[in-house]
Amino acid sequence: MAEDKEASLFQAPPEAEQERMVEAILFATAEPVTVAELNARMPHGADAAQALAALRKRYDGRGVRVAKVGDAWAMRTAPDLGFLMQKETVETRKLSRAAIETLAIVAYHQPVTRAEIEEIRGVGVSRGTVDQLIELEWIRFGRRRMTPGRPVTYVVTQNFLDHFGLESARDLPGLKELRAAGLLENRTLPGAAADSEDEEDELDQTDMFEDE
Amino acid sequence: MAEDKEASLFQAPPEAEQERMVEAILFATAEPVTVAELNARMPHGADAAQALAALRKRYDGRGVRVAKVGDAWAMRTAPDLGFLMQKETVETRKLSRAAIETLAIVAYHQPVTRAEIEEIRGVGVSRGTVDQLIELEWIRFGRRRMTPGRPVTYVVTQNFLDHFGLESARDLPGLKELRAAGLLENRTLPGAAADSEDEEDELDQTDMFEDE
Amino acid sequence: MSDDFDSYDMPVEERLAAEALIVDVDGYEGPLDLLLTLSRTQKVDLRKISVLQLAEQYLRFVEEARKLRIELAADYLVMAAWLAFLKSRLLLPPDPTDAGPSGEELAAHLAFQLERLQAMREAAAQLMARDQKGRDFFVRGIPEDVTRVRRVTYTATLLDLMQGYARIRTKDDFRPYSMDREHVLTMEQALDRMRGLIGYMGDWADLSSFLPEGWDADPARRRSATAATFAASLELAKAGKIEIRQGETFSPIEIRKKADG
Repeated sequence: MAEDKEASLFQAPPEAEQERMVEAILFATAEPVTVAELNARMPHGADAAQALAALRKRYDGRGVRVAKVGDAWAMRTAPDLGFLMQKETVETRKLSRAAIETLAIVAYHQPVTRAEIEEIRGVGVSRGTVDQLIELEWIRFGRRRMTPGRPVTYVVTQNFLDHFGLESARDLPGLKELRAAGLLENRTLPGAAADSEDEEDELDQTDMFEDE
Repeated sequence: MAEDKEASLFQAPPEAEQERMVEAILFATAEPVTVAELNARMPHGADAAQALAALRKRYDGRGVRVAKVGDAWAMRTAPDLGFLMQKETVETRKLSRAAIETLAIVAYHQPVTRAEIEEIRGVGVSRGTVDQLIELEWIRFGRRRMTPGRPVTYVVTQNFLDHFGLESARDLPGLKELRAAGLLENRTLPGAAADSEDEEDELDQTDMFEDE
Repeated sequence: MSDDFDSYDMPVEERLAAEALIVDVDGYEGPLDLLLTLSRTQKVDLRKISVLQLAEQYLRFVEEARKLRIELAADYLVMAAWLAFLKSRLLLPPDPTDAGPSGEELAAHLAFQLERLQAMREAAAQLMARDQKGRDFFVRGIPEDVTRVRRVTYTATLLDLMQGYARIRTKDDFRPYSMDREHVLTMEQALDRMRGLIGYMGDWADLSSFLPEGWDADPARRRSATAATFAASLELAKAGKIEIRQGETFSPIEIRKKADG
């Protein structure tokens, strides 16, 4: 075939062929695939990122779509067709209010320590709540905070982004407004009153947005 | 029947929409789906068979295709892209001590027979060790020794030189030093002295280290 | 004022709300959550909330709970104590000698905390209202296995190679250390031998002529025998049995039996 000949003449396969390849790889798996992994699996010289862009456009408005999940990509059915899929629905364990709020706090405030979560909710965070979110692979441990006690931080995962159809944590609903309103800031209790022992925890929060 | 016709006239979604639906169902369902099942899951009045035909056409030549499995339908990656469904992981391991010693002996004494390797190592050389080195393309068979039994000899390959950054086996570092230390003095193999005079292979061997 | 607060002075709506709160006390996620719920009765933007009024509502709630002998968790009581403190700060004229935060500052912080919690609640609700995987959109139903091809490559460095080679080639030379008795003449052996010989000695004789037979050909054996014989001679000289002399440096060492030895 003429196409085959062309492919052998040039190092990288033609663009249309690269698009087919990305399509096949993404179709085959349920897990998001990173651009790096795509490139690793495609023939030498292929440009997965470019092929992805073309593919994404092609699936625009179709019954399945090409979704970006963090730095990875996955095929997902169009959300408006969910009603057809009743058979496939997996009954997920209903999350407690504490778990849902904790998840939101981690997502909007990440990287966030347990003490910060408790400060925001005004109540202790039970181990089970955090465990459940980790088990769902929606949150994971981030870097330790470089403050006294070096507390661990929590961040959301790619799985979280995938589950809620988010391209990145920056696309969280209302994130900009919350930030503009100063509600993602850390503010300590003026004078920190009599709770001097809590003061360190309060100080921990100062670098809450160090990564952004 | 009249009722069905009526329903299809007024309620069925547009054809393009039906195609999307079939696409999403085929994508997400864990098993191949029959036309009857498609019709059952799609809104009243939809014509799954027709939508399926259109979808099939749309995927013609793409990275995935709509394939018939028995009397049901499923999406499959294009057979010519099967090679993409492999993920290669490369694991680097250190060569075993026996292999390194055998390799060293071949490098320093080539062309060398298995009996000579065993004589120098003072221990038997397993077939696996030699096979591994041949598989790595670090050693290969040289000419047969023109001695009784006509044993095969081993020599190092260009691959070996490339891997160790050598231009020739003569560049093996420390050769002179080892020689000066008397570590390279040949121990006469029983009968070898008598054979060597009429064998050019033997001369090759001496050449290799003598003319520096 | 609030000390002798009578709940029946409350507007009916507020009172019903307070009673509902008491019944549902277990349903609250801590005192901040309770405060947030109470703040709704003010029906204003959280930024314009009256913290003083809120503090009073909370304290009333705690009072009611006590009357009804409802056990409140410790953090509810801690919050009550703090709100009582805040209330006094807000009501009393500021003490110029007190360096601590003003009542307004504390109240502003509480308002901020409530607003932030409320914002997180709303964010959580928005998050959960999103299309979710496995409910609204779906993953590939028949995932195709990606076969993992594991390729093992072996590496070795030149150093490995050389060390390997040196290891083989020097194997014979590295034996466990032990004195090679066969080629060593001990001083005791030499002494025994000299003692037997001095009886027959005449005039000065070269020390080397006392080496045992068969010890003068091999250099190593010769060295060992010479050293042992010399040491034995010194021992005998010390005991007064023999005399030793040497004409000059490196000239032969000579010995003879001491006349009175």
